[in-house]
Amino acid sequence: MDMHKELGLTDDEYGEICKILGREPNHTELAMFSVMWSEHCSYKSSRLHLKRLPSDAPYVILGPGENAGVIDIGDGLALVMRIESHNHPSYVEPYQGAATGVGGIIRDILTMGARPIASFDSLRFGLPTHEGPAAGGDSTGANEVIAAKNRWLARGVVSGISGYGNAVGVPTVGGEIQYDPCYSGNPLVNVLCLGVMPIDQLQRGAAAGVGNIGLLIGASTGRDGIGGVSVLASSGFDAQDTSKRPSVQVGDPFEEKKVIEACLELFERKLTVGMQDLGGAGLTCATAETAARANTGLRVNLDAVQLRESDMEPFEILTSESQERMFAIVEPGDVEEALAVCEKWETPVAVVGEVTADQSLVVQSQGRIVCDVPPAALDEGVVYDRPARRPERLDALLARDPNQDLPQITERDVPAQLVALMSSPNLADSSWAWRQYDHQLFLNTVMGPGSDAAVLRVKGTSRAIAVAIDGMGRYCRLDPRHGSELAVAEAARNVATVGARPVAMVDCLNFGNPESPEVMWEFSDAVDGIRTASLELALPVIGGNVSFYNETDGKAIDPTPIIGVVGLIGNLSAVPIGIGFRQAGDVIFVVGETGSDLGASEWAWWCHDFVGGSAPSMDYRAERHLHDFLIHIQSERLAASVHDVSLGGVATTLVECALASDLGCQVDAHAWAPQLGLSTALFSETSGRAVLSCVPSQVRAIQSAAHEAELPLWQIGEVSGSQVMGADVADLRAASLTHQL
Amino acid sequence: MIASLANPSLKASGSEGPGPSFVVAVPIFPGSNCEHDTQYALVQVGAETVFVHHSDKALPAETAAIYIPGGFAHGDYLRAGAIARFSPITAAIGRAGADGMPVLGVCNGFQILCEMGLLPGALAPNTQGRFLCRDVHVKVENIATPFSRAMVLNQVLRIPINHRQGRYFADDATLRHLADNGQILFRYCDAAGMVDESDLVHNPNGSIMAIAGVTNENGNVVGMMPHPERAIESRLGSADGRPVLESLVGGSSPGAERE
Amino acid sequence: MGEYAVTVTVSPKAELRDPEGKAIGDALHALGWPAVTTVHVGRTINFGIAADSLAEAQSQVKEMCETLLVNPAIEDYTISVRDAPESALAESAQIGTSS
Amino acid sequence: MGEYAVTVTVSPKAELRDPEGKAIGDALHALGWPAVTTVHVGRTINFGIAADSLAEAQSQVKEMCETLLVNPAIEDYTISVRDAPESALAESAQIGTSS
Ligand SMILES: Nc1ncnc2c1ncn2[C@@H]1O[C@H](COP(=O)(O)OP(=O)(O)O)[C@@H](O)[C@H]1O
Ligand SMILES: [Mg+2]
Repeated sequence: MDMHKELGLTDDEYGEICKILGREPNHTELAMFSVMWSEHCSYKSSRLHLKRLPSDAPYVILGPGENAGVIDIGDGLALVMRIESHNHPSYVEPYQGAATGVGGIIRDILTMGARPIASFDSLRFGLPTHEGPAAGGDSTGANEVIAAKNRWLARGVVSGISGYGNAVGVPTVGGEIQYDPCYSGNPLVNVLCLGVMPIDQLQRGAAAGVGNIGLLIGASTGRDGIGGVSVLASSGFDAQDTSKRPSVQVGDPFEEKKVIEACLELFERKLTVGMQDLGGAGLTCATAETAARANTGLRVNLDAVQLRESDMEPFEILTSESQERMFAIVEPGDVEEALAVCEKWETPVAVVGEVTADQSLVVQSQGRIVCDVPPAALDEGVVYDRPARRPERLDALLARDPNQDLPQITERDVPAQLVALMSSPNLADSSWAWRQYDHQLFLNTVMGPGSDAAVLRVKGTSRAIAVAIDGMGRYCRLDPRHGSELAVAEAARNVATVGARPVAMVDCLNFGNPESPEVMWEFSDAVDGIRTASLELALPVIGGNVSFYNETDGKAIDPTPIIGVVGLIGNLSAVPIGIGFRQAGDVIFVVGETGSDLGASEWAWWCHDFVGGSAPSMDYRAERHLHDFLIHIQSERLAASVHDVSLGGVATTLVECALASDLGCQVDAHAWAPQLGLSTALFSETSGRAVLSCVPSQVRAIQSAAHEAELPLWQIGEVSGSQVMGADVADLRAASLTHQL
Repeated sequence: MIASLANPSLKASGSEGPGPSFVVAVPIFPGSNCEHDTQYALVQVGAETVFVHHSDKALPAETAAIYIPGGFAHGDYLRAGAIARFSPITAAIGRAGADGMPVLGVCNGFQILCEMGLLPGALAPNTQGRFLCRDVHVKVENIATPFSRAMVLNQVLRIPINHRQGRYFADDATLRHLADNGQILFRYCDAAGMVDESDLVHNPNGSIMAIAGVTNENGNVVGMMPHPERAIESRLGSADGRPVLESLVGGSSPGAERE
Repeated sequence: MGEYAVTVTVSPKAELRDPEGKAIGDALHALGWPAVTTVHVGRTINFGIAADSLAEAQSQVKEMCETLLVNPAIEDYTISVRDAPESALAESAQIGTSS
Repeated sequence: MGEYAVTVTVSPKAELRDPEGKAIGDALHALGWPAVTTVHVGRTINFGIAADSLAEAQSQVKEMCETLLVNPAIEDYTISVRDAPESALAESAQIGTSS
């Protein structure tokens, strides 16, 4: 087997490399190309499609291309945001997989010049239980052993996010946990991070200025994450001897905290010309990317790199993915002061390189040149337009008729159905998880976990930031395009629900094997959906990530785009109105049209193991008007409670408002959708709706606000007692606590 | 002073508050992370904060009190506070404490003071083995310390905790001495002030005798697991942490609670 | 059925990075023990078990390690099973405890 | 000077009623091993040290425990010091590593 094939490079790719170099690459160069041209680093299967994502708006300072997106939020401040996935490592070792995912996304924010001030986790696992209709039905139904493993994975991932996030000193203020059999072999761990900084502190990942010096800051370099290239190991040990290569990367939040403080002081004292975090493909990527961006070259000396193991070969040092490392470009005159800053914060630092004019990456080790390649060639990688084909299986799924296969329940059934639905893991109380997260550090958290969106005040200003993170895998199984639009709409609606104007989004695209035409069709369709939603809701895509190969035994996960939306509150005078009912006698409304969208609903899946028909319907004009309406309700403080309708329909939304306040309600279940059957009215998941309550004296104000926003509004009942449509709040709470891990 | 994002909006120091500014030294160990929140809270009660590097040998001359902040000194490796106690600054802290200067250790600060031997007992891993970030109620059992003199005996305060190793433990002899000598400052309780060591809802880390904070013999060195600096504004959930800082600067500060 | 005392010693794989071990090593060096090399932190799990034979106990403990006690991706382990003296089962697990 | 392999095992004092041990015990029972009793967990700190003699090494390690490695208020400890085989210092700490 040719060496390049063992490294995952095709013959054509190898041919391309030889053409660029005008010769065959040596071992070190081959290793560098193989990691840089991998799917993970080069986005070769997705780049073509990602170009279709709109990313411009007057306030977007930096869109995709840099380490994180940057937008202007006023008062001379910029917000930096990014989302990344760490799925495969989390399956191997959940604690460290999730922990190093948090560490990595934090460095992507830091490298732009900002202090990371909040992170969010979006997690997906296989079912935590083997009981219930949905558990047995699907092809990868969770039997007892699989369910136990899924619980172990979920506990490990959450404690990894808690362990790393808390110790590194970045509060975890929001997120979501969802379950579906398709994630049993492939958990998804997506982490979003954001930072805020003065605009003039923005750092670019560019090795600009011939003669400037490259510093490697942070942890020592070991054989972590070297993976496939290890077959290149020469005499030191044979390729099969895995004892030398750690199968798992271990994070050190203590080291990262020192790196954060050192880098922030370097920024504040204007000592850096460029900054680049070390992520996938380690030093190779950092040097190639920074030189390529600045159109310069770099001369790198590996002998200066602090190693954790003595006998490391050049290709190992260059492709090591050891954590907690940054690459800074500093002017020669500032090197001494920069080294002193790192010493003050007790984080190792070494001069490892120098910017050259000859646009080539030249790497030296023990007096030998071990690499001389054009950085742009490493950085640009290759681009593929892979074949796509619509999966036939969709026809049967879409043909299923919920109205035929699902019962329209009667009034008598409602209490039991509500309790049954609330025992779904996707509607479970997730405080077992976020109680383990420090969600208060920096004293910015005005609304934290448990609310529709996290709200963070911006100290020294009257502004606040709101962020929500959502994904609708089941919808995308039926219709990747429409499901993606619904995910964007859901995240944006959550942000508007707390009174913030949605302004930008990031997306993390979790899919199966791109070499399967069906997966590529799903991927392309999902990108088109995000494009439409981005244009319709004026939400530029300022960054994101792609994770392919989420499949087990050839079966891919549901197409799962995870969307993070950020919104702004211009003047935060008080804590936004929350989701819990406030007092007995308050009047309850549903705003927005309820359609017949039962087929992909949580009730249909959890209570009847039915997934079919079309994904829920949505109308962009209604979504935009709902944003205006909710922002107005919050700014004028017209309501006592506001909560958007999502998984489980109006029924679940009412239960959540009751659980958040221990106050029940008396409602007429036919009030907001008289033309629909009871099951559909209660559990339909049509987009663009919310549930509000207000004191009687505000009823007219809310009615006129809805009228002005041209939104249908139904008065459906009032806050009272300790039941929701006949189900005791205590029983509903017990059901929602079934899956405490 | 322009507010930098995570740092508090710094009013000109000393311009508010009682008389010449009350200077609090806040030592920062590698891994500490609540120092900015501590500064933000102290500004609210008119006190000035001076950050001190853990490798310094002396405290600033004008230091009137010491506030060891929360965080993860040395990553909480080995034991929370186990390595931090050997930093050069701890000798100066020990001397100041012995001389009667008010010293408050919050969360990681409490762990460090115990490891230094300035406070009795130790903080073991939480009974249920998990990190806890939530509000608790604590009952005030000693109003003669520099950090509780603005409080009323048996007052109940709602303040957040945020730790994995917060379960207070001491042997019986030490506990008897703490009780007899009035060194038990705060105990976890329910909203009505009822203390029950075995109730893991209201004593969530399983501390012995539900102890949440203790003082030294002299009453001037205090350690508490709850974070008063996280309970300064009701807008963020509770303002019950203010009395701890107001006690320190002597009476309640003129500035009304920032809304 | 016999009573056996079990000690499972779990240690992180040698090639894995051990930040806690490094922090302890640095502290020991700083406190005047330069001769200390590569610190690794592991854990022991001690318990009693009733089984038909020593071999039976050993195989049960091996199974416990594989299913719950150890994560083979990052940890190695050794098992020690010994006859538990009838009376002092508890003591046997802590011989040599410092006073 | 000799090379010695050291293992310090630190375990919570009995009065602390070792919640982690109890949690593991409950999990083992739930997974079908009812015969498991009184689970106690300890941390092992493993390192190498050069010293003039075994006794010298032992006394240094005892001092390390009292200065840094152990908090006597809540922990007990045991020390095991053994000759480290010249070449395979690392291996000695993992005799019987599972394949
Ligand atoms: N799904 C996506 N949507 C928008 N931008 C994306 C997406 N995936 C990747 N990008 C952008 O492409 C660039 C390269 O991504 P990546 O190599 O993962 O960044 P890094 O090397 O900093 O981890 C980044 O700027 C990222 O924001
Ligand atoms: Mg990056």
